[in-house]
Amino acid sequence: MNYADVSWMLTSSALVFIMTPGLAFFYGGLVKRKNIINTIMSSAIMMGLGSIMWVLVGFSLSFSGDIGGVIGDLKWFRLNFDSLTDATLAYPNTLAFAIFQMMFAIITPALITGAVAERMKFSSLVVFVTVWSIVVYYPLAHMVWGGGILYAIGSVDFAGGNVVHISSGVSALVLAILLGKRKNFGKATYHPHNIPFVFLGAALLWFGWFGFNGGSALAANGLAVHAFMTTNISAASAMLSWLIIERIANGKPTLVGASTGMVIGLVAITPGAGFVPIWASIITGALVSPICFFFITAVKKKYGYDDSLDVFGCHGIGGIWGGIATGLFADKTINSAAAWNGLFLGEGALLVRQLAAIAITIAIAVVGTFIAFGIATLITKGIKVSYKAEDSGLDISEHGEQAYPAFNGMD
Amino acid sequence: MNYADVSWMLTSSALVFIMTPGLAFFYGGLVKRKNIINTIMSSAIMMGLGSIMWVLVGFSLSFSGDIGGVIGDLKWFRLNFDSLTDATLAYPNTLAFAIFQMMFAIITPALITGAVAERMKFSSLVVFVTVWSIVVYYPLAHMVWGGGILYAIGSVDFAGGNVVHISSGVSALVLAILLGKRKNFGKATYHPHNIPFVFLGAALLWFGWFGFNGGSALAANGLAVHAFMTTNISAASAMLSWLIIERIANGKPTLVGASTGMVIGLVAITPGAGFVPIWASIITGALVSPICFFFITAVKKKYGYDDSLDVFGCHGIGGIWGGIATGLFADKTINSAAAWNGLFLGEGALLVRQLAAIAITIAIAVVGTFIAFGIATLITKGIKVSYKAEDSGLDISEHGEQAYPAFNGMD
Amino acid sequence: MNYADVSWMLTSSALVFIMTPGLAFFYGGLVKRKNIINTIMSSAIMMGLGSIMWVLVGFSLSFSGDIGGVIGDLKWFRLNFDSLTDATLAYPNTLAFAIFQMMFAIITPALITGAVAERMKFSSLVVFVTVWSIVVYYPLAHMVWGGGILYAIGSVDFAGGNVVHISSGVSALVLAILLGKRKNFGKATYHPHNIPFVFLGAALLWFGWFGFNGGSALAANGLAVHAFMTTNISAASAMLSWLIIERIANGKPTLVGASTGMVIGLVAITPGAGFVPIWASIITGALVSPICFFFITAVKKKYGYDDSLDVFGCHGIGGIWGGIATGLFADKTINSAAAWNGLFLGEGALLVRQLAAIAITIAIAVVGTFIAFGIATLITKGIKVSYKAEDSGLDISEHGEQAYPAFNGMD
Amino acid sequence: MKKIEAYIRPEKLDDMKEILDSLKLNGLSVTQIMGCGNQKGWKEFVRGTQIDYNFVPKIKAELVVMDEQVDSVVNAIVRIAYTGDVGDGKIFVSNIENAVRIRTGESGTKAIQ
Amino acid sequence: MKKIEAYIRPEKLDDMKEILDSLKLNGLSVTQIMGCGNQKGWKEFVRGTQIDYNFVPKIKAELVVMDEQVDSVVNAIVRIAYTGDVGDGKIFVSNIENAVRIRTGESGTKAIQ
Amino acid sequence: MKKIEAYIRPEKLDDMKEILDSLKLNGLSVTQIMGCGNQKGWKEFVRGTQIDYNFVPKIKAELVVMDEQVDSVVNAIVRIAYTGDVGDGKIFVSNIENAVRIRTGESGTKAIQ
Ligand SMILES: Nc1ncnc2c1ncn2[C@@H]1O[C@H](COP(=O)(O)OP(=O)(O)O)[C@@H](O)[C@H]1O
Ligand SMILES: Nc1ncnc2c1ncn2[C@@H]1O[C@H](COP(=O)(O)OP(=O)(O)O)[C@@H](O)[C@H]1O
Ligand SMILES: Nc1ncnc2c1ncn2[C@@H]1O[C@H](COP(=O)(O)OP(=O)(O)O)[C@@H](O)[C@H]1O
Repeated sequence: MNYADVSWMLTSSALVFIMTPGLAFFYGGLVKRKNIINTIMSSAIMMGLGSIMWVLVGFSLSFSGDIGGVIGDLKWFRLNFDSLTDATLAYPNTLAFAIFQMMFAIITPALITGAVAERMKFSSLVVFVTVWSIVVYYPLAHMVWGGGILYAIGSVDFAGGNVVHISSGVSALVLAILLGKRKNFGKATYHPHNIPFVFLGAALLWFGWFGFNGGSALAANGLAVHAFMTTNISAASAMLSWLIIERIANGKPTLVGASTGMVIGLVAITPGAGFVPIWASIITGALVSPICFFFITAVKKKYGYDDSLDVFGCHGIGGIWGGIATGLFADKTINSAAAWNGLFLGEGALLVRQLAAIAITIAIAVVGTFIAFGIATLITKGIKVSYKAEDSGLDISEHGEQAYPAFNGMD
Repeated sequence: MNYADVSWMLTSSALVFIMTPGLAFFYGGLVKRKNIINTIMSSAIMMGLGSIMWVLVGFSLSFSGDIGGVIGDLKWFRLNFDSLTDATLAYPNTLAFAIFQMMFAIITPALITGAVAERMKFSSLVVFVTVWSIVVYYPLAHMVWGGGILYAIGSVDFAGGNVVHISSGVSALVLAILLGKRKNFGKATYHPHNIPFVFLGAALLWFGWFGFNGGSALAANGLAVHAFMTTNISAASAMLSWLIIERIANGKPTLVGASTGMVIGLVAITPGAGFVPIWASIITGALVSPICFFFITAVKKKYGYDDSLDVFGCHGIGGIWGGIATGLFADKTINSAAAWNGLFLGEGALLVRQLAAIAITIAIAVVGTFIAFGIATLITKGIKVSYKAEDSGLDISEHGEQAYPAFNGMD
Repeated sequence: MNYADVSWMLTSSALVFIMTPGLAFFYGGLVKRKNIINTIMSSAIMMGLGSIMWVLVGFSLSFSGDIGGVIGDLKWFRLNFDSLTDATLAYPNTLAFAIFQMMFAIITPALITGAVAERMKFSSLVVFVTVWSIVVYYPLAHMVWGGGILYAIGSVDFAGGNVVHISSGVSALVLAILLGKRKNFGKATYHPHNIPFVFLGAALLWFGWFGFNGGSALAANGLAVHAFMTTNISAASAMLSWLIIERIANGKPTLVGASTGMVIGLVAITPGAGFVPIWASIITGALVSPICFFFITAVKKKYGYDDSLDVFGCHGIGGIWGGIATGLFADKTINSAAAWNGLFLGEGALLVRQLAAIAITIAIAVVGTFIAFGIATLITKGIKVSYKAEDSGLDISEHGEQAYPAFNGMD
Repeated sequence: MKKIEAYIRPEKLDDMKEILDSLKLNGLSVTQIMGCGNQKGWKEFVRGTQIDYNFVPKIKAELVVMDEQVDSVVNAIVRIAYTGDVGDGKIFVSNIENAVRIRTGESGTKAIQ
Repeated sequence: MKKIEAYIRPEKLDDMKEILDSLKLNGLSVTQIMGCGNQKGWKEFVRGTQIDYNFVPKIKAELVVMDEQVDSVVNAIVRIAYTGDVGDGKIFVSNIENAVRIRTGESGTKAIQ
Repeated sequence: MKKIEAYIRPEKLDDMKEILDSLKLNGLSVTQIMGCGNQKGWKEFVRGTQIDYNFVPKIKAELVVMDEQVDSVVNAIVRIAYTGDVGDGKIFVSNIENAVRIRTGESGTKAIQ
């Protein structure tokens, strides 16, 4: 890592950092007015909790040593590895890498919280994400990027399709089902109360994603440039295809739709950003919208689970598609970290491994969510707020605050 | 381009990217509550459309080859130039440059949309910006930065005074006139409904403009540093002079005024940021406010055209002044890309060429806007919404959404 | 300074820039609806005023020459030092450094304005911050970073604990007392009217602070990486400890609390970010919340001064704690700019100097505030708005604008 | 004195002001409301899923006028608020027993003249 | 005709719509208000300092109905708005002298049928 | 029972609460409105161009009280809302035929005691 890389890694880290507040606005705008504080808090808490846990144990469990290909050890507890600040050290033994990765450990559990918005106790949520980080996130980060089994089998995941999106999306689904539905679910599924905030959040997510994917090259090199471009193109393509679907299906293109399209386009390109050619990023983005649209409108309706803000439909399904797309379109000449080309270049080996990695990720997420759910239920004696609290809104019941107290008449 | 340059170019690209959402908030806050979704969408759509068009044909038409000094060819269709990701390649044959330039191709058509806010059909707008990109933007980018005639005659444009601001500002005026006025124009010209959003947008624009101008040095060098400083100073100076004018003319300095001043200060320094000395950036900014203020309050009133958000008054006039100011203050010792000094250093040759470049840009913008307007009218059968749609607001009529649905009483 | 450093310094400058708009939203969300425009304007004005003053005289007074260890000279008036744009020059003789420092000169006076929100005349505020910059800020910047006496005695201040936070916090207290209370003070101390804006502001502050502290290494090196990490960790730690306090004291963790915790965690680590080890940043952050909470809830109540948005409680007290913490935890192996280790590593010399520096900073801030207050009172004939203006809100009385004019019923 | 309460389309608000001037009325108060009548609300699609909004935004205008002005005011409101489509709104008239102008302390019809 | 004004909890709004359908009423208008009654407001803590909010958010529903419908409507509202806790709200009934449907010009009880 | 509707300056809202306490009233509802009366709105300048706002923000306070309380309440409101400048507002009194407290089902004056 040279000094130009330091500059780019720090910039990328700052960019990934701003994604969590972005997510808070993306989610916060989508909920009812009386629940925006709680929704923002659910993401914001990770900025504190995720950082401290990462420095104490997370980075070590993810990147120091290896226990059975599944998790690291605690040798780097408190980040006490040698030459802490030597910016020229190779990965992963460098603080810049620890910072960059920390931002991923912050946002991933925050993603889950969208599925349980408007009805989960805040204290339960805090316990849940703490346990989930330990039993799902650190192991997955280790398996994929820390030399664990998903790396060993030869699957690739450039910036976190498995680690970040499939893991959070699947966990979101499981947790949403375990938690149960909102009181009025079905009657009034959605109530985006502030659509400009939804767009603000989506725009900050896109902005930050340049660091998320571009920074995952871990250097200011051609690969970073390439990933930057594929990231942008997939987001653009998915946004357009979502709007076209809306135009056809419902007559009118919406801003919530455009924002959703952007985000799932970014999700879909995450695993392949540094592996697939630019033309493939157009396809990856163009197809993620119909796939997710189908899950959100048809599958969710059919099974009737209450994934409040479609975390499974967007991140779970979008991430799975992204993992598959990487297996279809990867090109070794772009990044030799892939041992095989994708199916479109005639090799099936990578695709098989991508599917295996997805399956393993899903399994870990499901099991881990049950564990974290169980512990949270025990410690906080039930994880759901009362119907009365749902009625008055979680902002009042959980935080004693109103987002816009002047709204009804006070100055 | 070395690795430090890669770091800076990617950072600059991300900064320019965030300007389009910034613009969406700047414009969105200035319109009526019932039109903010449509106004945001008009900018947001370019994040999708502009990206895809750029990768497919835009970059190639702008930077590959040369046809008559007016436009490039399609050899780099789909960005298939050699050594795609070689970060060390010289400009323009590098993906980092293509990314950086893409962000300009996104925001420029978005600027126009402010002039037609609150009354243009969204489908017509989509057709318009598509055609306009092809007949106005790519040619101009080619002429100025791709070795075309505006380069050949020796005019200079550091970061897009002609390509971005004059082109969009003049086209905005023409389109606004062709489109016709809002129903209540004159009665209630303006209704900024959310001034904090206006400021949020202006702040993001200023923030992003550091990449816009600073990145136009195409390297992390002294010229980038210089352009960064002149950019900041012109914005600061214009903001102060606008507030002083307001204080004198209307008694009170406003936040819409401060935000407007910032933006036109940024516009005015765009062509000269890497050519004029710092002291000249103070003057460039200080004078752009009275010039634009005069156009917005007096000229617009006199002629009675409905340029909803003063795109012509801000970007057209501000850009023209910026081009002239470059001819006045340019200093070859700052950037040898200028073949002559400005008038203040005793040479008139540059100023003459700047004026010629402005005139050519205006001509292209006018003609191109007629073409794009004609095609949009044909395809979408008229480009204006009905009076009824104006009444109920374009958010409902064009997108079936309300920005703040809880506003009137729903939770 | 090499090209990688240029890239990082420009990026950091842009990040610090966005902190001032961030502050505007942080403060703006905390005031009543009728005062948000005025509150935003109080920060925004510095983006203009602070930039121009800096280029004309501020940078010179801070960094050119030395008069009695207290202030610089005017030799670099208008930034006319040699080799203006030579990016490779050593500090401070480089434009990149002047840009980076400019952003600090913008935000520091803006911090003060939170203490006088909702009742100070805007014209008086403009005069006050102008004078204050000259009599407090430039001297302090010179004393600490320009080779003046605080540097000479051997105290350290990595990114502005004294220069930025103690100076503004103490001045805020003095000015708030001189100005007098709001009409309804005591009855209705606080009225945050838009808590999502408070969080938006806090998030932008945290984001920008990576440049504030990380950039203060003045290079893209290991020290920048280190400061980036300590910054993040202290913010995270303070956010968590504030929420724990709220949970214990009032039963519920709030988003205003989380946002406040973030900001004071960032304040506290500012002087020590490049001096203390990571474990110490956890402690620095964890302790700043109880300390500030005590001052805001108990001390402020006892003395009854009206520091509207707790600038003294957050920046003054947080900055003092940060200066002390640096004296406790500094480690010479991290940064040899510290001549001694902190008390925890067995040396008391640094702590004594930190205390002396704090005392000197306080003295300068108090005296300077009296001077600036006196001049503002003279020039603008009283600095407080009438009770009637307080009633109708400063947005109308000072700026003739309403933030959300559609709020009550107009579209 | 009578109070006239008119529930009308929001976009008609601008025209209400003209009524005041033309009929030389003294005052008017306007509230944002959500209404539901023959016009049954509208549908939005959020991520492809249909949401029914039962209530549509309306404006409620309140005017207290003297008895003899009622008819002309009601007629004037009908004139400006009419579009012929469902959702044009309703006007209700009720009795006001007393009025006080705070600034002067005047009461009765004097307060609204 | 009578006007029924009900000050109820915001979360009960969704249920109000059902009353319309079940009682075959013609219209309803809803306003956001801040209320204060036996329920004395609530406390918030801002940075550890207690703030008293005197007013709690409520919904005001206005329905103009025919005389014979008053009792059934009032009873229906009581039924849906009841929780038994302080703050359930109040219903007021007053007289309406005339009504006009803007779209058709009909007046009297026809206007609200 | 009578309903008192007071259209007052927004900044006077805080003081309204005191009336409740001092007169031992039972409840109060407040709405944000836009008003227009002798105070003819105000001008704003947006980018140097003058915009006329016809309506000024006001607060509408509604109190239902017993007949014998009307005078003292009206007087109290006049006292706190008075500034002497145009725009102080108006108070209207009308008749309420019945009241129901949802929580208890009480009706008539009992409902508002
Ligand atoms: N009976 C009623 N009581 C109160 N408000 C009503 C009543 N009927 C209608 N409204 C109000 O008038 C608005 C328009 O009514 P609607 O029935 O849609 O109009 P129309 O049938 O005259 O076209 C409604 O949205 C509601 O706010
Ligand atoms: N006398 C009144 N006049 C006007 N509004 C009232 C009156 N009494 C109560 N309200 C409204 O009803 C709401 C609920 O009243 P409250 O006294 O808390 O309910 P309850 O005693 O029936 O539980 C109040 O917030 C207020 O909006
Ligand atoms: N006739 C009326 N009907 C309804 N509301 C009124 C009427 N007259 C005044 N108002 C309300 O009272 C407010 C203040 O009235 P205004 O005439 O400005 O006060 P004043 O003349 O008493 O100083 C207005 O903004 C409006 O909301």
